[in-house]
Amino acid sequence: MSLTGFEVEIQREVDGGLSTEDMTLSMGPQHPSTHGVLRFVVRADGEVMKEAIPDIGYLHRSIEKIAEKVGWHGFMPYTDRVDYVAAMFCNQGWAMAGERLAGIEVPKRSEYCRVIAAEFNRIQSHLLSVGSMAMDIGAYTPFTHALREREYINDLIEELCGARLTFNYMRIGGVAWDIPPGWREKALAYVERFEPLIDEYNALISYNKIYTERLGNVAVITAQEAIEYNLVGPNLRGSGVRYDVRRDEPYSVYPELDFDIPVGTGEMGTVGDCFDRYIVRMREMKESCKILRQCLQGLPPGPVIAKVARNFKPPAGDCYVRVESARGDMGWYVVSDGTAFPHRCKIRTGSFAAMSIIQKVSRNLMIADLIAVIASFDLVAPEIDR
Amino acid sequence: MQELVDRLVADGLVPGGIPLWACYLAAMLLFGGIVVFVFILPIAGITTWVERRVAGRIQSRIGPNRTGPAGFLQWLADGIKSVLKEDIVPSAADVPLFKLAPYVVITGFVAAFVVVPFGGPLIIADLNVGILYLTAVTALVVVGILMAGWASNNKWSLLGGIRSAAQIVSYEIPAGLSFLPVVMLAGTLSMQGIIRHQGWAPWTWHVFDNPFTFLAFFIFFVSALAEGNRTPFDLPEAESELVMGFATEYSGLRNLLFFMAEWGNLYIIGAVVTTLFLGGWQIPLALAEHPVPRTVLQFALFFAKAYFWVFVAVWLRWTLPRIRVDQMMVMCWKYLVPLAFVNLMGTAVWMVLFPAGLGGVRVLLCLCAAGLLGVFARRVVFHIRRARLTRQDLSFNPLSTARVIG
Amino acid sequence: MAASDPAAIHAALRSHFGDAVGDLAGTRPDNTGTTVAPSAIVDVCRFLKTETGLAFDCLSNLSGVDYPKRNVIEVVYHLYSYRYRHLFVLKVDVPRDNPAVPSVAGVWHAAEWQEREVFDLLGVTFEGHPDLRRILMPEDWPGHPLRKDFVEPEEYHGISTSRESLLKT
Amino acid sequence: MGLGTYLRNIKDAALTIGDGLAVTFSHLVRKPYTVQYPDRLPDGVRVQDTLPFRYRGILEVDLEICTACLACERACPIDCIVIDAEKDKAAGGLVMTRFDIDMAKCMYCGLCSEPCPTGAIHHTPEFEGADYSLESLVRKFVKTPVLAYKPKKGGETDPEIAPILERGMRYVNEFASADAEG
Repeated sequence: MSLTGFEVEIQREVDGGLSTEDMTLSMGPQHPSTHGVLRFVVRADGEVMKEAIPDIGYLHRSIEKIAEKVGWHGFMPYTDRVDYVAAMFCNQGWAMAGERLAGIEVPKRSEYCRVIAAEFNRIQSHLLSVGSMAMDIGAYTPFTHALREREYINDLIEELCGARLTFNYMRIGGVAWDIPPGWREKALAYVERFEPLIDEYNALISYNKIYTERLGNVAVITAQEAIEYNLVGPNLRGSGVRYDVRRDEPYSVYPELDFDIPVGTGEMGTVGDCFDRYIVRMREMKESCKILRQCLQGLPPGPVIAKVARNFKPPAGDCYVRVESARGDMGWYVVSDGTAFPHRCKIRTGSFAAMSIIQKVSRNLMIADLIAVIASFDLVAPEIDR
Repeated sequence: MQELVDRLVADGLVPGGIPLWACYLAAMLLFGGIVVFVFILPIAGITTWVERRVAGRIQSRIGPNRTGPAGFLQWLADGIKSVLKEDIVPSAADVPLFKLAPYVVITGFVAAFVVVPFGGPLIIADLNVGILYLTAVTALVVVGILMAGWASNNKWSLLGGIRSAAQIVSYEIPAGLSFLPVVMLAGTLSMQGIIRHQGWAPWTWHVFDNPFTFLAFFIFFVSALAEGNRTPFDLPEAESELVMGFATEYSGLRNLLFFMAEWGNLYIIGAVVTTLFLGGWQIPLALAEHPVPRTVLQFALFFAKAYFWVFVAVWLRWTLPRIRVDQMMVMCWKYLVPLAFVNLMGTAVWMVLFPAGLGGVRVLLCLCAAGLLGVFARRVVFHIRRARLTRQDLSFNPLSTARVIG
Repeated sequence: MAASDPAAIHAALRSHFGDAVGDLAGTRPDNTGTTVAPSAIVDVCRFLKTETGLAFDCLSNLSGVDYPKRNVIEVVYHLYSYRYRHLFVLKVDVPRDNPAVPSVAGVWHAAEWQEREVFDLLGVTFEGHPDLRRILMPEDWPGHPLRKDFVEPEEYHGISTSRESLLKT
Repeated sequence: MGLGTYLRNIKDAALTIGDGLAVTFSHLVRKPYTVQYPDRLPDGVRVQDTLPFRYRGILEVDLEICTACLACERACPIDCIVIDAEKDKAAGGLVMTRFDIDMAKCMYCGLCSEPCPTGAIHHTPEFEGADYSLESLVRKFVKTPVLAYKPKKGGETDPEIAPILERGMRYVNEFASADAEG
């Protein structure tokens, strides 16, 4: 029986005269809990899945081809659309690629503005991820609380750069707007207000027995497998690998800031299960608060953008920039041929790798677990298909 | 109800010649009709409104407030909308079964109201097998859901139907086992009898009679939730996994019937729990001599107690995540059933050792329950203080609307 | 030998594979690497992964770049080692008309999907790949979009792919 | 599964669910956060007025101070701005006959308002752009052909254009510039 491009052979077993048959379900692309347009062809025996074959490409806009058509500055708003849940990191990736190719030195204050905007965006992205994960497991209240806190950050960033989701805040050579007067105090007040709410969220759902029972020991990925499949970010740190681009391949002003890297310790099951990936995100939000406090207090004076020609033509060459996005180490391989249009721009994202491991991880899980696994990888459809 | 009819016949108010059984039948139908159309349908509707308002406040939003005062007529609007919506029957569905399923579920739900004791004389039929009849009738809901799951010819609905069959049937066992201690104490299966065995004061209630019935109360409430498909057991229509489970293909009036049964079931859970464990409609005799105000007071008290447990079920739904299918079975067979047996044996031994029960233990259990509530209240205050909320962030008015903008 | 600077890595490669490995090129640590002959790429990758001193256990990025002027498609491998925290770039040039490269899916699982993407968008076939199918575009999509000479079809299954701009008056 | 883990599971379940219930109950007594846009706002308050100055809403062009330098048309990555301007000796300068922005395609990225020398093209806090037909989403700013503005060396003197230019420059100065101090 073929399901649009999937010749899935049906296994029939005849045990004790009773012939049973696999059930083939198409979950997605329009399904309440596949985040965005993802599709899985699930071969299941009743509730227990034999295999879930991912089928991607429903949100493929070929952003990499668009990069070759619009110029260096023109591509910046498109980078917001690569991962619209954490757009600041994509802006930062493209800006750093342009700066590294042309050898532009970015002023100190703009680096601080970038880190502040990026860390706020990381909290936003993690809030959406933990909120929708709780909703996939069945609890609706944590989602609205997470979204309510996210709304405050939306307002802050709206005041900073005028947009709530697709920011287009950074430019090659710095940032487009300086911090408005009075914004710093508002941001600090928000961080003070937000930190205790993480503990309240934990009390509400993270250590709830049903929640830990649903997530503990589900889809365990060892450190070796995670590296083998090139998992990155919270998915990698959930498996116990203490690696973070901000600290191991330092960029921007992260070396001057002190923050530590939360790692999965298998407290509710084994290292590398769904709960570890989830709890690493919760703790990363606390770290982001710590970083934000240091950056907001230590904001240096000075210009926020370097002198960059409007018709920007970097010398020919290629560069590989790595940014620690909310979904892990995002690789920007950009090739320039000296003209005003980039020759090639390849974006390697965390969700793409996480999606490729689902087929292996989903063997004899239950359907309800597949939903938990998808949520624990924090997949975002545009990042997979680009 | 029977004495009522007998007294009427005796007074000669009934035109002659009508045989006695016809009078009973007419009275039964009349009273049943009143209960269904005046009480059950509005209660099922109002519970949806209460649930959406409580869910709103729990999720720091408002809930429906546009239709009627504070959105009170929202349930009426939803009902009319569902009736007017097109009622689609999928072409490949097993049509007779598909059309029959919601009516099986509704009969199972409405039939349960026969034994619900609203007040002293206010009960449709005080069957002497009361609670047993109720357990049998609620099992009818499973048949309806399984029919719906199978007939929709949709793999997700099939999964939903099979899950609900496993869930409701297996949770009948702990529910049955945990109301047996109460039946042993009261000595009768009849609902009115069970209530009459308890007094109005908390320490005379069955829940505080001995530690085993105290535990039996919690087990009964949890398994009643499972039978009503309420979170954390809403697996049959798990939105995030099975889209809408068994009710995916239903629309229009049939869909309304399914969900009216679910919300109405909430009230039945509250009513049964109040009858069995919390003293039903018992009020101190001194309060009202004349039967009419006494019955009204009894009705009001019973309604308040039952509706508190509806609120608790709603509150649980908006706090807890969903259990997985195999965990649900493990919880039933490895945790609830053994504990229910322990309670059964415990109560039996307790009744042998202390035929009249121990007053001291009853008061002790009351105090321990009060202590639990105290610890809970302290924990709530801790959460409020930790979130650094100030006076004007709080508002105890359940219908309070929005903060000012900006 | 924990060689963390690219020159040592390159020397080790040159000593093992001779002229199958080109010379070291690159201006910054993030783009220093060598070109490798298509036939030797799998052995080079397996050597880089298993060699104790190098331990490139992660294929960070695999991308294809179309150079019409040089009439070549360049498949670029960014390899990274979590133990020694160093990066190395391998570049394989294949002719544009029928590009074919042995697949490294056997060495790293991460390569499986990334090679499928390069096959889908640039048309480079990877020999020995376990399941080489188009991953992003529909199965019957004409042509490979990321090629410089790709002409977008007018319509696909009856759906037109362009919309007449509103600004024309 | 020993008796120890059996009892511990029950204890964990009871405690953690109880704590979760305490959190939700504490929310029952908190004020909701909903802003009842659009019809139940405090009187006299328009949501648009509460938006920050840099909010990127629907584009607006002040033709009085537009110099027809076509910088915005070049900067837009989607080419949704079209300007027709011809040299006209009689009128003494550039005359614009057409300045259209296709708001249906615009992605509100703000790249056009950045290079504008006088801040003629800028984003307004207006965001309610719903409309019945796609064509009406094309905003045509030039009704009758108008002479392009020529910035004067010593600063603007004409009392009618000065406030518009001053407002325009406020938008320009909002953007970061390389030489500005902290």
